[in-house]
Amino acid sequence: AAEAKDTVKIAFIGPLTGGNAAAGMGGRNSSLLALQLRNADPSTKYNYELAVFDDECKPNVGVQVATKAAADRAITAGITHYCSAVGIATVDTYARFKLPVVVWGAILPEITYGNEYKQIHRVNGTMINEGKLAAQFLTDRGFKTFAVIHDTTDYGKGQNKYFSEFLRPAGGEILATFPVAPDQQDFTAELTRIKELKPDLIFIGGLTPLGVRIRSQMERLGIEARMAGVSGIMTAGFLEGAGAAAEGTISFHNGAPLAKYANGQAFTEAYGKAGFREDPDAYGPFAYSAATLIMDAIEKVGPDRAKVTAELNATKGHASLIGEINFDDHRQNIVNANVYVAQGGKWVYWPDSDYAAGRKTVSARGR
Amino acid sequence: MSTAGKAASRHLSVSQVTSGYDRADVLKGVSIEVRPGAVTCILGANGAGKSTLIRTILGLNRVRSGTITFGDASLSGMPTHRIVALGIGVVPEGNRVLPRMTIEENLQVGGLLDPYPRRVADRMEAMFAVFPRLKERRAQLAGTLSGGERSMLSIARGLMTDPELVVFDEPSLGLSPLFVSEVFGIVRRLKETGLTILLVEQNVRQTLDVADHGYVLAQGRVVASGETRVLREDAELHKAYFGVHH
Amino acid sequence: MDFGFLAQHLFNGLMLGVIYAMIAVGFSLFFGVLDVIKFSHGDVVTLGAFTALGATALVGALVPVPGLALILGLLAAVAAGMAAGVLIGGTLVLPLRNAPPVNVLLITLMAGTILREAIRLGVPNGGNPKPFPALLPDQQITAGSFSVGVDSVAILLAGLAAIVATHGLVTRTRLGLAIRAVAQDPEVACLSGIDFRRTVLGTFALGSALAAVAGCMLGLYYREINFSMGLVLGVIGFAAAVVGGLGSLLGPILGGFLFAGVQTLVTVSVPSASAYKDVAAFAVVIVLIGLFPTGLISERSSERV
Amino acid sequence: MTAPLLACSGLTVRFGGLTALDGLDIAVDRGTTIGLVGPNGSGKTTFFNVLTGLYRPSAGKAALAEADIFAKSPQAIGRAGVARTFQRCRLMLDQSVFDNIALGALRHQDLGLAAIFRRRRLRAEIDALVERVRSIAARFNPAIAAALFEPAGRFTMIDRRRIEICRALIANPRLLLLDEPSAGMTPEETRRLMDDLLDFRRESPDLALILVEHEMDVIRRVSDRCVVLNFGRKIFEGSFEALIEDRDVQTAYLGSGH
Amino acid sequence: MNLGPIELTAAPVPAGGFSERAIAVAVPVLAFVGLGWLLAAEHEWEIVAILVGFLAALLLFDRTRAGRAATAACRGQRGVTNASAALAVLALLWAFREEHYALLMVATVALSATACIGLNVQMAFGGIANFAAAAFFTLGAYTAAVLAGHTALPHLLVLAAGGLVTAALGLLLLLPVLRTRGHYVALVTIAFGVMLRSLLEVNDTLGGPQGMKIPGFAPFGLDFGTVSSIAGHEVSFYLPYALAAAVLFALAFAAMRCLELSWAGIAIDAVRTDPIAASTFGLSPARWKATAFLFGNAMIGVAGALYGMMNGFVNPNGAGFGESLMLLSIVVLGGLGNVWGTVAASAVILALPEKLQPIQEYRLLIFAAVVIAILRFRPGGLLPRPLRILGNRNGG
Ligand SMILES: Nc1ncnc2c1ncn2[C@@H]1O[C@H](COP(=O)(O)OP(=O)(O)OP(=O)(O)O)[C@@H](O)[C@H]1O
Ligand SMILES: Nc1ncnc2c1ncn2[C@@H]1O[C@H](COP(=O)(O)OP(=O)(O)OP(=O)(O)O)[C@@H](O)[C@H]1O
Ligand SMILES: CC(C)C[C@H](N)C(=O)O
Ligand SMILES: [Mg+2]
Ligand SMILES: [Mg+2]
Repeated sequence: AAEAKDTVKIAFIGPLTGGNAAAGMGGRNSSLLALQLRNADPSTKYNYELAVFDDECKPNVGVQVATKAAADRAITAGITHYCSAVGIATVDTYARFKLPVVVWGAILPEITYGNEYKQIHRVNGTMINEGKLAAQFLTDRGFKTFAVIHDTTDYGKGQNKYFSEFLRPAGGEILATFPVAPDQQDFTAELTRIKELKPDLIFIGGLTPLGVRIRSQMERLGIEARMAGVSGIMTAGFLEGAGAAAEGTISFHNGAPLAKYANGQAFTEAYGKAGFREDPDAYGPFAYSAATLIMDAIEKVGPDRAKVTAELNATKGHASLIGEINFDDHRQNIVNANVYVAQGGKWVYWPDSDYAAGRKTVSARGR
Repeated sequence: MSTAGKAASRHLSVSQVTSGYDRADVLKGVSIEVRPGAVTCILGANGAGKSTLIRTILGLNRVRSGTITFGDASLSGMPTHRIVALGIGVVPEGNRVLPRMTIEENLQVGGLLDPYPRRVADRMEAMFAVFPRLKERRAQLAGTLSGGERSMLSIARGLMTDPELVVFDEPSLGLSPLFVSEVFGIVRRLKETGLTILLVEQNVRQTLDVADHGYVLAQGRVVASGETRVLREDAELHKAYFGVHH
Repeated sequence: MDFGFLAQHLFNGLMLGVIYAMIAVGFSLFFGVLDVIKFSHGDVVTLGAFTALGATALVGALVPVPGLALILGLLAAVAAGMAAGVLIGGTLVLPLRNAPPVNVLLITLMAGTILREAIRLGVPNGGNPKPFPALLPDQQITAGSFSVGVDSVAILLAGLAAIVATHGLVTRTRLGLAIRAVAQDPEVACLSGIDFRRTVLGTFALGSALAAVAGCMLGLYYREINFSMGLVLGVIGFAAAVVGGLGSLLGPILGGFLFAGVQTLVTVSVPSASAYKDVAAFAVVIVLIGLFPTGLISERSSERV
Repeated sequence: MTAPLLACSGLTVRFGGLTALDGLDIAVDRGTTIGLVGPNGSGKTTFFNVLTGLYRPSAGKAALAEADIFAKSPQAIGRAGVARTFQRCRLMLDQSVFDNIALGALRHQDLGLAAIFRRRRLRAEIDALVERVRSIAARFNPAIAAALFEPAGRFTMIDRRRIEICRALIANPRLLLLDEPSAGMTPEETRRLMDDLLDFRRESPDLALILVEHEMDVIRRVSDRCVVLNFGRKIFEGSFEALIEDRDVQTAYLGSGH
Repeated sequence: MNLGPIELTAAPVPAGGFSERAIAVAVPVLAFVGLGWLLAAEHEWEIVAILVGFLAALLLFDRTRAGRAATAACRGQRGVTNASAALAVLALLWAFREEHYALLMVATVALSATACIGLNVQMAFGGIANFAAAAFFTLGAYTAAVLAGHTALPHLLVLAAGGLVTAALGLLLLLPVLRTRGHYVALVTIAFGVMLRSLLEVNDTLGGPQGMKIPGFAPFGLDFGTVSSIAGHEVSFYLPYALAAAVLFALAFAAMRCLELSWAGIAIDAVRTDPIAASTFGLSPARWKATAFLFGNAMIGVAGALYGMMNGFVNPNGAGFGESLMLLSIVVLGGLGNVWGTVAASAVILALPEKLQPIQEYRLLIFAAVVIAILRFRPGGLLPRPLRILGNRNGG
């Protein structure tokens, strides 16, 4: 019976206030759901409890809460960070306190590849996957000339770096690159310049707010070019914010649509039943899978940080909501990104879209 | 100069008022009567509480106990802007002006209570007639005026509405002898037009000459009062003003 | 670059300038009457935008008459703005009158945080940007490579009108006189029959109403609003107000356009440096203050010994 | 006969169109007291303001002990031994009376940053100054001396002016400028003020004093020589007796009253 | 640790009765017990209880005669008060010796308080509103990153360098700051902060948005990061950091008091309240404003350097306008010019949001509400700046 089981604490850390709260709460709800489902199952050895922390997407706050979580003996493992800036700032802390964590949303490569810490794992992919696919796919569609707008956080800068890196060999040309502040409101100046340059496509390296503003202001200036963006804009927020203008926007995201996952349907239903106020958002499934991955490990080796770390390190072909989890030598899950397109107010998996079927077109030659 | 045709009719009476500043009481149960159409003066050494009394009447300091009435209106607890709207013109202590406004604007502010711009303009001219210096400098920022010029301006501003009662707190501060007598001239003329006047001055002799009635304050209490003829000879007054000896 | 694009940039700059100016004028009014920095000002802009959004949605649902939605939306925004202004002024700013000015800054800063967070948590999915309905006719006027929406032009004119009206109100009427009097010596003001409280709150209402209108304009122009848009606008508005000079209302207006000008110029001239546009704009600010210590339109000195 | 302590010639100050001070020549010897009078707005305070470097003159020269004044900054002039009071009180109202008066004496203290860490020496200096301040204050109003560590804002206008006078005296200046010290005082208070000033005068025989006053009794008792300004121009210089007889002065300044 | 202030009392400490001394000992001890509890608190009700108790104490202290007497006692017995505070802090640290997190918070509070002392010197004394405090704080950290990371400079010198560099960069602002005042100064500093932040982020020479890693603080070759036990007791490696932070605070505190209780202190106040009067009495406004500004900046920089070394990294986010406002909030909430107020406020502003973690997304909302409540009920901030009493109040 449940009361007989002893309780194991798992930490969730993400942005619950400020600009990225939407994604953060999606992640929190998803992890919470994972624990609830697990606790409901009588066959488990332990009763799991989620300790939630807000990193405000600020590195110094992140380090504080990371220390708090890591220093708390009762906590066995962590589902950590959506913001790269925080994710990268906290790796040392986790390593120092030997707390095994699984990153659920931050996609900066250095978080896993930039160090040798055994404690740091990541279920979601990195910018490298997204950038590579983006360059490939877009050039294949016949887009030749690009203008890039990216924010100056490490997220935007990284996305720009990898995209441009892969674009050159793929034969695309970047006419101009506009680094902008993440909280910038007005892009008419940038977009007017772009209008002059007449690129085939505008590539956005930033988050939803940026994407929405740029998309809406492209409309306002009557810019013909198409828009594509990284996973930062692949959110319900973008569709809602950009409204009708969102139609036809392409995005690259290192995860398949829920429907494509074996248990996607079930997740969606369970999430709905749990009655959360916010939707899971693009990275929810990763948070969910991180949680199940950790709990499986604990079930197997018990609530011991060292053992859990070893167990997680060895993860290969582990079945989860987001499909098989395989960690490479840097404990980075090998995922390949997918292409999505905004169609009829939804993000549609490219192969299933009217666009792929040729009913609608997003070729370089206009609408 | 004041266009007030009708003679003043309302009594200002302060009875058993105590008030003061954050810490201790300054006024300890002061009572005075200001008769309509007469000049009442308040004398007393520095720190006696004259300005505090004025401020309390005008609602700038809270009445802690006692009552103040003007005609049949009770002033205690009434906000300052409503009190002056009853028809009280004020020349506050320390020749205060609105420094970042021109002389002209200062006078306009003084006339804000009057809805008719024409009347305000006329009264401004009247003031200029009394203080030609102000007229020369009508566009000068008040903050840059000399001490005496400030006093002139603050007097003029206090007379911009046509009040029934005018309260002066040391109007002659920093004025040259010529203008000191001018100020007392003004007080006389106002009195002739039937206004009520409450006057605080350090310039005892001239004050006693214009005033009908007077009170002497010391340490926040009324220590002497009466017709100025009588008051002239009062010992308390001499203590306060000319030192005990002589 | 051909003339069309030049015109385009000019228009963008103007638009940005008007919005900055409207916010800056608000700041300037608050300085004018109480000499306080009201840091919740930017968030009042946001409040205005979201109120308009809600109101229009509501009206649109009940009686689908486009013009009506716009008007009611505006009115609602103005009402909300004024309410916020009066509330903040009356319950937070006036009670702190005798405290150091920075204390007012802190308390209004927190008030702003509350507004912001309340919007984020109160509005469904408030963390995400929201589309703002196109309530104005949105055909484009196109001349070669230059194209502006009819609505943009309307918004621009509306903004200018609002600014001019405010300026008139403050310089031509007794209210203006009262505001300045209260600012310079509250006691003398009261002794001249001015109602201190009403004047101050009136000014706060006026400034905040302007901000709310600015919020609506932002929504109509960018077709998108989000709960944190006030933050940056607040800082820029403050900067514009101060660098322009707090002596007269012309200062902040000038400052607003200056700021917009610099930002646009940097982006246009060196695209790759557009990330430096804030660096540039604020560097210019520092230099300008160095050259004009009391703002571009500085007050006549009334200092005297 | 040495050169006068203060020698001004052709001193002119303009504010835009207005000439506040118009070719003024004044010489003040050590140990003398000048009574400076004149109608409101005749340039008395302005004269003080140029002497202390707060206003720059449009023309003219002024030398303190043969050293050009206008080459100096206000603070340099202050350190050179010119002290003044202001017509409108300028005190630090929320600081203690002692701090306010001590300000006058700072030019004699070691203000180097290293000095703030030499606590013992500092303590000795402070105790010494406290005593001086107390004795000077006691002379003008014992009540002030008894409340040296109360904020200056607690005192009435008159006491504030007294504090300002103490601040100027403790600087023991060579040239002291007093701007209407008796304004707003009762005759009795005025008399006491004059006594105190005269005492101080006797103790520091070299002090040169310029006194602006509208109170003729004060001028009569305190000043060796009188100067009358009108519209920034010097219209009279001489003894007090001569002054009250002078026609121009009567019409321009005294009026019928005297 | 800060017995310094005993000599600091510019006047011989009046003997004072036993009871007076007892109070002077008790008050700080109680205060720090409260702080300790706040840091250890687990449940919401505890937090609420502490806040309420705290405000109640404030009320008692200035609304009741006994309270005022106690305050006076502490003032009169400055030395005793400081000593007792010092010991209380040491005891607190020892009690938390194994609590990594609590110690991290203590150190953070102490370092912010140190920076805020600097800010106090600038704002309360010099009257210069500095809205770029966090930017300067971060500059200190960046200096540490460069020097400790890429040179062999002894770490104590690195701290000093942090202060020097920060002060030096302050010089850039000096011209505009000295030429103007009030809101115009505020704008200059705001502009500087925003500028610096985006510069650090956009330009990659100092690590760009990701910032730089900083080696741990290792004075005299003792690497704090490796400390795991003291005198046989197991301790968190944050203990030495917390100690260092406390010492730094004590030094800053002593320096500030030295400045305030000296001729220079009067000079700076005079220049702030009335530059004209000050200059006619021989003081150069420029000199003294500059002194206050640089003095403050140096403190901020040193604190920033140590903070950086403790965290092991620094990046542009720390320099943001929001962060600057937070430091400013501490100074204002504590009461301009009152160091103890600053300490209390640092605890509130830094620990409270963290303690509100359980209510997750509602944290900011509640936090803001609490601050507003405090200010509404104490418009001047928690503790007012005490009147400077140079010399001996009751007669020679
Ligand atoms: N702002 C203030 N705060 C505290 N106490 C004050 C304040 N103003 C005046 N007092 C005290 O109130 C008492 C009376 O002051 P008040 O100004 O009424 O005297 P007064 O008769 O007007 O003197 P004066 O002839 O100098 O104008 C004085 O003892 C003074 O110390
Ligand atoms: N900064 C200034 N700007 C413009 N005008 C000024 C300025 N300072 C003084 N004035 C004018 O210069 C004239 C002389 O002023 P000043 O203060 O010297 O007169 P005063 O002799 O001191 O008069 P009072 O006896 O009233 O103090 C006045 O008319 C004044 O208005
Ligand atoms: C930029 C962040 C807010 C989001 C993104 N997932 C990241 O990796 O950082
Ligand atoms: Mg008085
Ligand atoms: Mg004068």
